[in-house]
Amino acid sequence: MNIDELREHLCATYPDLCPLFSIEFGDGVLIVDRGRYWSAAKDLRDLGFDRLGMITAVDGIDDFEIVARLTAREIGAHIFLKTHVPRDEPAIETLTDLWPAADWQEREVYDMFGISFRGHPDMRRILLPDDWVGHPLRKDYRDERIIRRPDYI
Amino acid sequence: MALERTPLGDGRVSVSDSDASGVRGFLDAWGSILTGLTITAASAVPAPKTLRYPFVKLKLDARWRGALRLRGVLGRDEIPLNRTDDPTAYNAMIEGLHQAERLSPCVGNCPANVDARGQNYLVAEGRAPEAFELVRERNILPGVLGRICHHPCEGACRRNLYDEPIAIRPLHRFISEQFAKVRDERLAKLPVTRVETVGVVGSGPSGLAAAFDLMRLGYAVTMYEKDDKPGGALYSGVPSYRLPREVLHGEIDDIVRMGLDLRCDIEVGVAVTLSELGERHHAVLIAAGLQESRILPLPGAESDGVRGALEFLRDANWKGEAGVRGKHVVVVGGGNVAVDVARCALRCGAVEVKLASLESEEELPAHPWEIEEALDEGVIATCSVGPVEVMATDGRVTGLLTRECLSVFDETGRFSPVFGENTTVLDCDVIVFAVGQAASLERMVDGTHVHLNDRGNLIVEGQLLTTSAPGVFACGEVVTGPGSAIASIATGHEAATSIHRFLRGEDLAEGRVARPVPVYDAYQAATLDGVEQSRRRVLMPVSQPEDRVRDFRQVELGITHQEALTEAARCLRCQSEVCVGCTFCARTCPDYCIRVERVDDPGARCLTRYELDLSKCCFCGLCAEQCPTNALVHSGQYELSFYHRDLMMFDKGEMLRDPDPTRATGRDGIEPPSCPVRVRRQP
Amino acid sequence: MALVDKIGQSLTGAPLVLTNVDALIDWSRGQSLWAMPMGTACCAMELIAASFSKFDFDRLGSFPRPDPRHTDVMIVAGTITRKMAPAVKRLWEQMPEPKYCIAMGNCAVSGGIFYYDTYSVVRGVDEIIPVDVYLSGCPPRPEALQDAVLQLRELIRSRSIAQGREYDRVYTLPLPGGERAGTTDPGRAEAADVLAGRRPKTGGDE
Amino acid sequence: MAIDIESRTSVYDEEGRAVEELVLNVGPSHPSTHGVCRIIAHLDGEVVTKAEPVIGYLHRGIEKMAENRTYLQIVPLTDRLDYVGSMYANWAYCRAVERLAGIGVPERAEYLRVITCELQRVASHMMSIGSTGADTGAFTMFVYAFDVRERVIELFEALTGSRLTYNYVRPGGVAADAPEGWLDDVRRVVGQMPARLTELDRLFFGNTIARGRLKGIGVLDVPTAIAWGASGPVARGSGVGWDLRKSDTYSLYPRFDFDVPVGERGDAYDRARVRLWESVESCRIIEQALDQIEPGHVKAPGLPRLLKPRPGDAYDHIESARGSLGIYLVSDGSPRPYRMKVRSPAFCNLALLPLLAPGHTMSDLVVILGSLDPVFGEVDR
Amino acid sequence: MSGLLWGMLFGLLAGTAIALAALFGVWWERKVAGRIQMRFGPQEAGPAGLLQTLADTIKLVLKEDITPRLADKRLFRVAPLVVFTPVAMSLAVIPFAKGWAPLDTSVGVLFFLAVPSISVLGILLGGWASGNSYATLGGMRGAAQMVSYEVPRTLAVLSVVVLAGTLRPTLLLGRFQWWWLIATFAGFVVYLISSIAEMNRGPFDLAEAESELVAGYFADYSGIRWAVFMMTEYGSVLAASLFGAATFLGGGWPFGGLLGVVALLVKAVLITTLIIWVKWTLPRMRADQLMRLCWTVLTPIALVQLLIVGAVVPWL
Repeated sequence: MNIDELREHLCATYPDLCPLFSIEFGDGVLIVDRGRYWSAAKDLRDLGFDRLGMITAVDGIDDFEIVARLTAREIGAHIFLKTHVPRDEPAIETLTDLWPAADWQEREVYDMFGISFRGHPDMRRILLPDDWVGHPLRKDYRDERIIRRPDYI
Repeated sequence: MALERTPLGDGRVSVSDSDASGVRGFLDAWGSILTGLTITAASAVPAPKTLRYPFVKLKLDARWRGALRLRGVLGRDEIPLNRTDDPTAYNAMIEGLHQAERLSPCVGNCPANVDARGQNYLVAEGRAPEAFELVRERNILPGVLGRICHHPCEGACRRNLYDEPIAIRPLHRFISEQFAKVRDERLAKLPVTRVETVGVVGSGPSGLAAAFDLMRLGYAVTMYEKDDKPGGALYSGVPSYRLPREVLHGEIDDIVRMGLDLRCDIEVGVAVTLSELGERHHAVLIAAGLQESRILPLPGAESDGVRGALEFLRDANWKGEAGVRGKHVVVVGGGNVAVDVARCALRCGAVEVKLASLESEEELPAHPWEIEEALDEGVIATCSVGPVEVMATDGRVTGLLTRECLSVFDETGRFSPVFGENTTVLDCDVIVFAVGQAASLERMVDGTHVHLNDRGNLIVEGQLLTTSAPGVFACGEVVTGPGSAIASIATGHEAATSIHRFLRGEDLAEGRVARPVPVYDAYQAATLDGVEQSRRRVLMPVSQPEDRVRDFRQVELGITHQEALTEAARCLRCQSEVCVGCTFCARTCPDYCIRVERVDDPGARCLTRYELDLSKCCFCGLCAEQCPTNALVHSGQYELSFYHRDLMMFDKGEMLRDPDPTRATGRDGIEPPSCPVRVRRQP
Repeated sequence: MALVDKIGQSLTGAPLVLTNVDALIDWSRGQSLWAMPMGTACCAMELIAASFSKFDFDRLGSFPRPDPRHTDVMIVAGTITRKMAPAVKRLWEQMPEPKYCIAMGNCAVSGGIFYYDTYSVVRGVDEIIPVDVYLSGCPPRPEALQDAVLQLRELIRSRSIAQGREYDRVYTLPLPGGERAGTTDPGRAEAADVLAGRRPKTGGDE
Repeated sequence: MAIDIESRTSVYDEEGRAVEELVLNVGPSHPSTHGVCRIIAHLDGEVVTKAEPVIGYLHRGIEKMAENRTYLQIVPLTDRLDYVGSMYANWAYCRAVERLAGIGVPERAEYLRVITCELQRVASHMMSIGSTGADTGAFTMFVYAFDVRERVIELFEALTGSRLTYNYVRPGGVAADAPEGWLDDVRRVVGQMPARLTELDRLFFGNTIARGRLKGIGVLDVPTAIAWGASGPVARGSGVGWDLRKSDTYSLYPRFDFDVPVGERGDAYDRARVRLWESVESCRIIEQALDQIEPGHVKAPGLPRLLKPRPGDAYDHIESARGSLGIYLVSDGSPRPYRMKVRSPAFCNLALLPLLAPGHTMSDLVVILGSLDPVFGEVDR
Repeated sequence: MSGLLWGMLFGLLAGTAIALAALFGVWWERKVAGRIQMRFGPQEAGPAGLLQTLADTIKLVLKEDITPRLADKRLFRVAPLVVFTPVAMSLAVIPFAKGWAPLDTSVGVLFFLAVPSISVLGILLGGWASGNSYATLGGMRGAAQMVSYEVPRTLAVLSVVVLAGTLRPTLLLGRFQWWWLIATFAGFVVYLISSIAEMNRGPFDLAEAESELVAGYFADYSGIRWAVFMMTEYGSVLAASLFGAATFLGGGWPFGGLLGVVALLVKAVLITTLIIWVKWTLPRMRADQLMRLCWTVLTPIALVQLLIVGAVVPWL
């Protein structure tokens, strides 16, 4: 199935997701509201997206963008599911109940960005020590132990 | 069964296997243990593959990325200059450098392989007259080419990768200006050491180049020019706002002072025949250039007001008046000649000048900087139109009927224009066709063994530049067709080599190499974000468009002495194996482990600091890859144990240590070379 | 400190005796440098390669033993993060004297490529334990590691047992179990935490 | 370290009987953790009741570092992600950059990428199989497998100038063309390889003790493998024929004829043997690539030194020795990426350990860990 | 009194012999393992690296002797001796030549089979006393394994005893006939395998499994105490090889006198090499597999072997 067929299929099944769908670099991108995130993920899973490749976040200064990449093995399509999480209340539903693969990945997002996932079975740091202060991949992370490499092109 | 693979179809193979049971399984099990014992025993029998390290050392691969070392450093080491005493050996030398990957891009991409790198080095060292002499070996008219060259060297300049290319062409002009000040001291007549003489027909750049090479080899050279002044196309075709005549004739005068016998106003074929020349000289070189403009055979092309480009330029250049004052001019063509014509027409007082070119604006064959200047001056570019008919009333031109052109080249890149339906009429009084030139050699070769082909061109043997008559050679645009001055000069040098070999009775073809030009890819322009102003290219000042359209004064005003020194110092001296302190290694290093500092006093430039923090180096090799000079290399050294971390800070002295495969010792016992104290020359 | 070192220190006034004894002891110590492979990252691959067919550490009498109690030289091969540092420190403490340390690779020497911009890397293992030989490379060749062992041998040879060993700086990474964790004691408290449902402290509390 | 924390405490089972439970701390420096992983294993006698991996001991913040480095300077960083197979991270990263910046790659460069990456697959799998041998005590197997790996490393050394951190694949091509005679060397080495691999098959996978140690250990069924996002030999060992080279093909892989080895039972044996036969298939691919490769450029011409992709994000992935390795790049139009995320297959596969370990003995725990083949540079990043 | 003196002298001799055997054994193992792994092994110290183990020993003796704070200190210190002494003692009954053994006793075979088992205690003690889970696990594994493998080992040796009709090793050596080699071949294999298991060597080195338990029961020992453990291991290899050569391979057969002693030593070295070869070829078994091998394979074979020599051979 190519990406256009995927769009048609998606639009036919879930008309409300249709206007949120776009194509970038050959992959489908679906940007949804925070409230629709979990249900959209569920809809996509029902559509055949059985593999959760990755979940990550991007610090967009004003808010965080959650990026989940899903793959439908049978139809050979990939899709990005994106949503935005406000900075002052960084929390969103977990996807572990849909794909257990989200378990560690969401812990990593929590570790690096401080976004907590509601309903996650084991929401704690994974890479950094438990007593670490701050979330390093946030753009406003400050740590006096970091020596900045001089900016020099 | 054990160790089986079963195809599952669909390109999949199952590697799961199962054990046998019962007695068979028992035997399998013990058999597998015996198999294992056999395999290990079999491995124990042959001699081990071990390297006995401290005693036997592995020969490392050439690419092994060991500790970084510098081969040479600014202020201590001279860079090699591309010069030979024997001009016929120059090309082979360049080829040798090319094979050894030591040819700098600017030299490689110049058709005549002018040593631009050496020029920049010498200029930065404050030795401009020497630079002039170095350049003159391959570029007989540095001052001229410094004004009109299309500088393929700058497109390949490594500096394009980082910011902007070196201003090689303006530096040519600068060195010629510097040389002019010391001309009387440095010019000497070249001794004639051989009995053979050579006659050269035409005094254009290619003929001069050949003559100069031959004079250096000791031949007496006589040059015949049909016009009253020498210079060929440079004199008749190039407008003087680009090339002032005193510069051209000054440089030709230098050659005459070195011993060239220049005879003007002698048209070969009229005043003297080619056969007579053949009797007078041991070899004859035809460097007559292209004399005639092509005029498209359109309906109405014979009307009054239709002109050829060469005639037009000749009028404009020699008389400063081309009969277009107050008129509307359309120039047909999109090449450099067309642009020249258009700009001359403006200077000759034309009210409005339009370029009518077949190609679209992006495809115009003229050099972009020329087009830009022309547009600045008020030339109107009408692109993607093909001329259909010259409209005339009473035999006088009133306009040009054109048709929309959809595409010029087909998929294979061949010229095959496709026209659309739309037509427009360009109203004008004068139409100048700048759509090509042709040689007119019929009169010259008449009655000789020199043959022309059907189209009136000389039949020339490829790179050897021999014609169908022995002892008669040809070079320049009669061979290459319309092209750049520097490409003509390149053929001149080749012709000189052929003539020399012919006169010595040697095999002409032996060891001659044809190197495709350009050798290196040109670079895309770099993004200039984050580039400090001090690293940018010097800006050639030009006169304002509204001023310059009024007369034929030079547009480019030249750069100052200080600017020239700074600009030459920007040169990266590619492949010279001498570090210039360009800091690109430090900028590229992902670990920020290199510190470079350099003193930039003109005349006493010196790398004062080069430090490598070996303890941070990640041996990725990006710095050595970036190094334009190849001075920074990975040595084969890998035994890098130290008793203290501070010893891992390699300073300039350690960096310059011979990268032999012995152990690094840190810094003890090595005196870093200090900067030589040089007498600063006064500009 | 080993008994012999104590004897050696008390015998400082008797150089004649010591010379021969020194030579023998230095020979045996230098000849038998069993390695504690503290391989954390890329350099560990070269550490492994060094003891295998092509390079054969065993020729030099050196081979890796995973147990710190049996080893003489800790080869720190790879990046040491803040989370890892206490473990390295404790392993070092568990090694019996005389013990040596080779910092293999630039990460262990100074943080190397991970010196700048990162928040979790210890900039050189000599921030936590004393290092005898620094070996640069990213990663160094196995031969380079063998060379480092030979250099360490030279170092051992140059030291008399009478001198003992001086560390030129104080290593103050705090450990949960007190200054000398020559025992397995402190872990128990952590384990009790685990069992009691409290989360284990995973180190890195600098 | 091995001797880090441990405790014996009485806990009570559902019926109120006292059960001696031993909490054994494996790692972070343990000979069989393949790097720096710590596993808190709860043992009932010798049987593992719960195994909790604690990772992050090699978390070096590469993703953060990438935000302050230009696109070219990140390539050496990606070398250090999966240090057993540096080529993969190089390639995945460069694919993402090429996608983001719209750079085309010359065909010869693609061939060289395929050849090096398949060689890398052999080298990486040899490390994995060898350490499976070492985990089960067959140390000589490790040595033999490493010897095969060493042959590949020698080739890489001649090609790239480094034994481990190659920095070879670059945005727009590869760093340098193959030196003269290198492709012939590859052909020679690869020609000898299948025989050597078959011998390893007989030595180790045919051995009754090894079979006893590996079979039925850490069984991963297909639904779990898919749901937990397993990829690479871990998924294929369970019979999931998910190989990006075929299922989501990229680069020149459609041009080659090769099989995908899969397991049927999903145990440690299948996973390890899949790796061995994948290496043989890699040799087939390399030979085909060597037949097809033609002279040409190895770098996209005229590439600027400083890449500045337009703002946007791109993800690209390749099949590494450990599974689908993806790089997600976000650009804000500056010469440095705004965010780089490494989708690490080893990270996802390692998450399966708590599922697979319970019920097996302590001896099997290290085998299961080894069969997941984690490389902690990539797990922790 | 003379017995005591003799005993002390023997103790000294046995200690030296084991030390020498360990020196040679370690060197030989490293050389053989090296060649199997396509490398050289020790090379630098002395000719062909012969002095390598000497250097190791001197170094180990001079190393710091750490007693962990949590260890049961007395047990911790005594455990290496408890392991070492029985193995040294067991050497006493080896019949080096026809009619000569350091300790010529009528129950010599039983002595040899029984006394080394005492080192199980030492292993258990050492493992427990270290206060370290790995060591404890290793000690447990070692104890279980050694106790189990007593059975097939004893049964295998019994077949020779039955043939010879005596438990006195010297006599046993004297009565050797060449066809015993064939008749007791299966017994020899079982003896070899169970001996390897007894001495905790690969593929049965679960107790010290490097990849699982780091170093097993001696994980917390350092310096000379650990050296004693290592010496014990090579002492047992020596003892098992010598005893196997003496019982199953006929000692000095077919030579007598001094040549016979040399022949015995050569056979012992060959058996040692075989043990090393096996260790460096095969993977390690798991505890349950080890037990299964013991009870379902080796013990029945040993029994069948006993049946053959006891019930079938007399009928021939």
